[in-house]
Amino acid sequence: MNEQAWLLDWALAITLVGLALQVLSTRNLFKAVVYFIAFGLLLALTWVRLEAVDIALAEAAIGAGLTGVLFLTTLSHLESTTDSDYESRDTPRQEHPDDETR
Amino acid sequence: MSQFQLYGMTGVALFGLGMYAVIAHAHLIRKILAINFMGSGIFLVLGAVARRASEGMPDPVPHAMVLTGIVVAVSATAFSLSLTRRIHTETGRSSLPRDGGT
Amino acid sequence: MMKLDNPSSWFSLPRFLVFLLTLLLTFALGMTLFSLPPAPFQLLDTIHRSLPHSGVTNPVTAVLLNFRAYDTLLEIGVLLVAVFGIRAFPEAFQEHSPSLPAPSEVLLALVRLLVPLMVLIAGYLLWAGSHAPGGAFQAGAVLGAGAVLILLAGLPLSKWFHGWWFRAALILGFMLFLGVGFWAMAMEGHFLEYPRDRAEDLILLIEAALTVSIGCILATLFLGLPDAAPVKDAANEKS
Amino acid sequence: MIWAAGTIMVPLIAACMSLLLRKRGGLWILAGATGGILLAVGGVTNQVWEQGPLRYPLGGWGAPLGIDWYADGLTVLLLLMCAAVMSLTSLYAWSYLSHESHAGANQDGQSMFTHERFWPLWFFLWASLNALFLSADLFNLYVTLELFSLSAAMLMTLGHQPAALMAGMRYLMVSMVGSLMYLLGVAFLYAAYGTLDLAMLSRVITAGSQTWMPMTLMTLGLLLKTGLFPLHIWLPPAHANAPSPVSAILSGLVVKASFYLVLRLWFQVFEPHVSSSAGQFLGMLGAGAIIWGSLQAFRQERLKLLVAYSTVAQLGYLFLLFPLTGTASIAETAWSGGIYHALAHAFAKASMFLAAGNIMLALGHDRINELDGIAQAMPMSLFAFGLGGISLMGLPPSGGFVAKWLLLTAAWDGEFWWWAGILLGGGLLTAGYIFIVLKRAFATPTVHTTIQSIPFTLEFTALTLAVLGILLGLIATLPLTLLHIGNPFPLTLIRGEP
Repeated sequence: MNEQAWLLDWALAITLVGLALQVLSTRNLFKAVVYFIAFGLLLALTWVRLEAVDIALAEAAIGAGLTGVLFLTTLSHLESTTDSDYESRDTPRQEHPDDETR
Repeated sequence: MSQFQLYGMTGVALFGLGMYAVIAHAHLIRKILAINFMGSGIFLVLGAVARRASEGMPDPVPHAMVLTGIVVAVSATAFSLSLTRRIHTETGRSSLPRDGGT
Repeated sequence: MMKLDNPSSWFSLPRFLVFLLTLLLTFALGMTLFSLPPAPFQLLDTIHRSLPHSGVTNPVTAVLLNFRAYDTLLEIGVLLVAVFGIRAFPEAFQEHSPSLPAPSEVLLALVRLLVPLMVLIAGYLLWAGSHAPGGAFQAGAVLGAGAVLILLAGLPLSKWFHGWWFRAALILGFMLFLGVGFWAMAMEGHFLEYPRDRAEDLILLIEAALTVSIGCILATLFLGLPDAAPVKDAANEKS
Repeated sequence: MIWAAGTIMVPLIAACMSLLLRKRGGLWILAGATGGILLAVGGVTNQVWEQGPLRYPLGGWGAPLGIDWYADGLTVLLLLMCAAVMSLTSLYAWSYLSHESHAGANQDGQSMFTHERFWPLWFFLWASLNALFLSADLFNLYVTLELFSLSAAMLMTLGHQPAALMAGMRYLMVSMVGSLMYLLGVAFLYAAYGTLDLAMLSRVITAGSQTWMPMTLMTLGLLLKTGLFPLHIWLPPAHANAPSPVSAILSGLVVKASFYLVLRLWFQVFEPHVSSSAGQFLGMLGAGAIIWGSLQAFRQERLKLLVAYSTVAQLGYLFLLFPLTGTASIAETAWSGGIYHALAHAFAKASMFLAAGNIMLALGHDRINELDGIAQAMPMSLFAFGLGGISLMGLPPSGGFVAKWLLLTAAWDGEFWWWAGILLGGGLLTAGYIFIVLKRAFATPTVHTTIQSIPFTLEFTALTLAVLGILLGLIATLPLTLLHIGNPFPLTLIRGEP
């Protein structure tokens, strides 16, 4: 392995873990999903580094693309019905502290 | 550190991160994201294992396992997201109740 | 076990314990990975020996559709189960997103340009899968993305998804795969044991059918989650 | 090979057919599929009975390149159990769905729990259980695990009541995490040994962290899916809130599938490296499950929840097998007892859930305090519940009696008084919570409650399952002989096999 490839591998590995940390710790769910898609694309790049172009294609299309879109549409569905309906719920708001989607 | 060790470690780290997040987070979308990270971590470990064998061609069996795994993951994610939407529509919640929910 | 979701105080004992335990697990896994002994034998050699008999030259395709074809068969089963599960929710197959603005001419033109291109790419990936990276899953994903694009553009195709022949397309690949498996058993004695001189054609046939099915399945997975709560559900929520 | 292929492919074809044809020809598909599966399972049984343990190389490649199916006495016994319970429950489900579709429609005037939605998932679940029992390949087992947990979660949530949706979601999360833990274990094992085939792995496996780490991960993941105490929190709501035919299968069969995988891994692959303290630990958890589950069952106010907590408790008995097989002289008795308990419990618990479902259909609720007089109104269902209870308590001549007798004999001969005490105490506790229900049911009703009549098939299938569970005690030699084929005792024998 030459120097540059070694550096690229390390950069990829650190960015992957960093992005995962971002996704799982950010308060804003929408941002989290966007980071998740970025993570998927970066993972596809990693698969190319690991000489698995088959997987890179699948990861980009299914892992990042389709899964990401699924998350986004679900999120927008939750958002469109959450806030206005809260007052009519029998459960107090404090019960769902993680519900904020903005 | 070889490519196998580097990406293997990255995979293990992603798995551990996802594992923590799936238990610690309440919001269903975050849980599902976390499970996806666990999966991606395992796939990276498998990809690293495929590169471990030799300097030449990577082992195609882990690659096939990853491809299968990605498809299984997207199926599970799609279903759990639609279930999340359904729960939200029926109850207004986007997290599970703390007790057994009986 | 589940009493961990209280972010009002950023520190809580159960959460810390979970953190400690997962950290420990991750550490142990990492140590194990570092100290792995060399494997006693390599499957790679066996694969190299058998590749010429598999009917394809891309080793990943050989594993997916010949050596371990049964895994792939069950995997299509998992996809189908997801489709069944999502169809079980009534808001699936509602007319897609009424809130979406009417498709602009530009978008329609783009779709008209992109979709044939995507079909072309899918065809290429399918054909390439036997000797280069590609195959049914990648091709199916592109096809599915094309279908999703059509729907996003608001072209009135949702009716199309109710027909029995769409359901037939969903299971086409799976049924053909099964059928080939049984036929091969009749010919050669083992389930999914393709006759060697026909393996290449059979794999291409299965992949072609799988591409169509996977495209339809992925489009359904997407359709199952449109941004459109049915009107009657919204009414129920208010009451 | 056609028989083995049939056990998996017939339900898969049936699933596709019921998607394609919807309700049209539904009963024909059901009859054809059930007949086909019974025939195929019979064929495999016959082959194993005559030729001993069998391997079927899929695609003709053979392990390690390809995937193998492996069938021995244990496989066949579980296939038979699955076929019997599933086909009777299918009949029940058909009647239940037909009854439900005009009786139990929701406020939209349209029932969510319909034939069209139910059958494809049901057949997929059946196929995945059979596939799991037959598979001898680590990664293939992962795919079957995912297949059955996804279809099980979907069946749970078909009813669409909020409680069922939440319970299903919790099950889905837990079970996906469990599957992934298993998969990471597979990845480590493949990295260390370069093979995915169980038999081959058992020949090359060596001691060290590369073995015990994946073993711990996989066992933990599978126990999570099985719902062993204290990882059982998801189980009672999931099993109690599912539609009744689904509850029966979840408690009777689905939790046994992941337990079976633990057995296979421990006794066929990891056996020389499993320390006896690990077995003791699993036994302790089992004992905890028996006590905790039974005590919780006492506290329940709903019948289906009581039955579900009873499942938590009964799962504990299965895990007593692990410490008891640690002593060579009693290992085989304990092994037979543990497996027999899985069989007996499948029949007993399925019939009890079906009976509870009948009561719920007839009364519109399943509150135990308001069951007065139900015995006179629906004697068949109540008789089924009672017979199931007898098997759970371990009274003769039921299948549960044989199982508990074998386990008790093993504990007695090995002088493990502690385990023997748990076995006896568990039986008493079981008797306690069953009698609470029976006492209520036989009490003279104080207030007049309306009891709707329910189709005969519903009561009949519940009773048939219960009678089969009793019958299992009378014909015990046959299954036990079958179990003997290819059993792993003495433990070194299995190693020599291809």
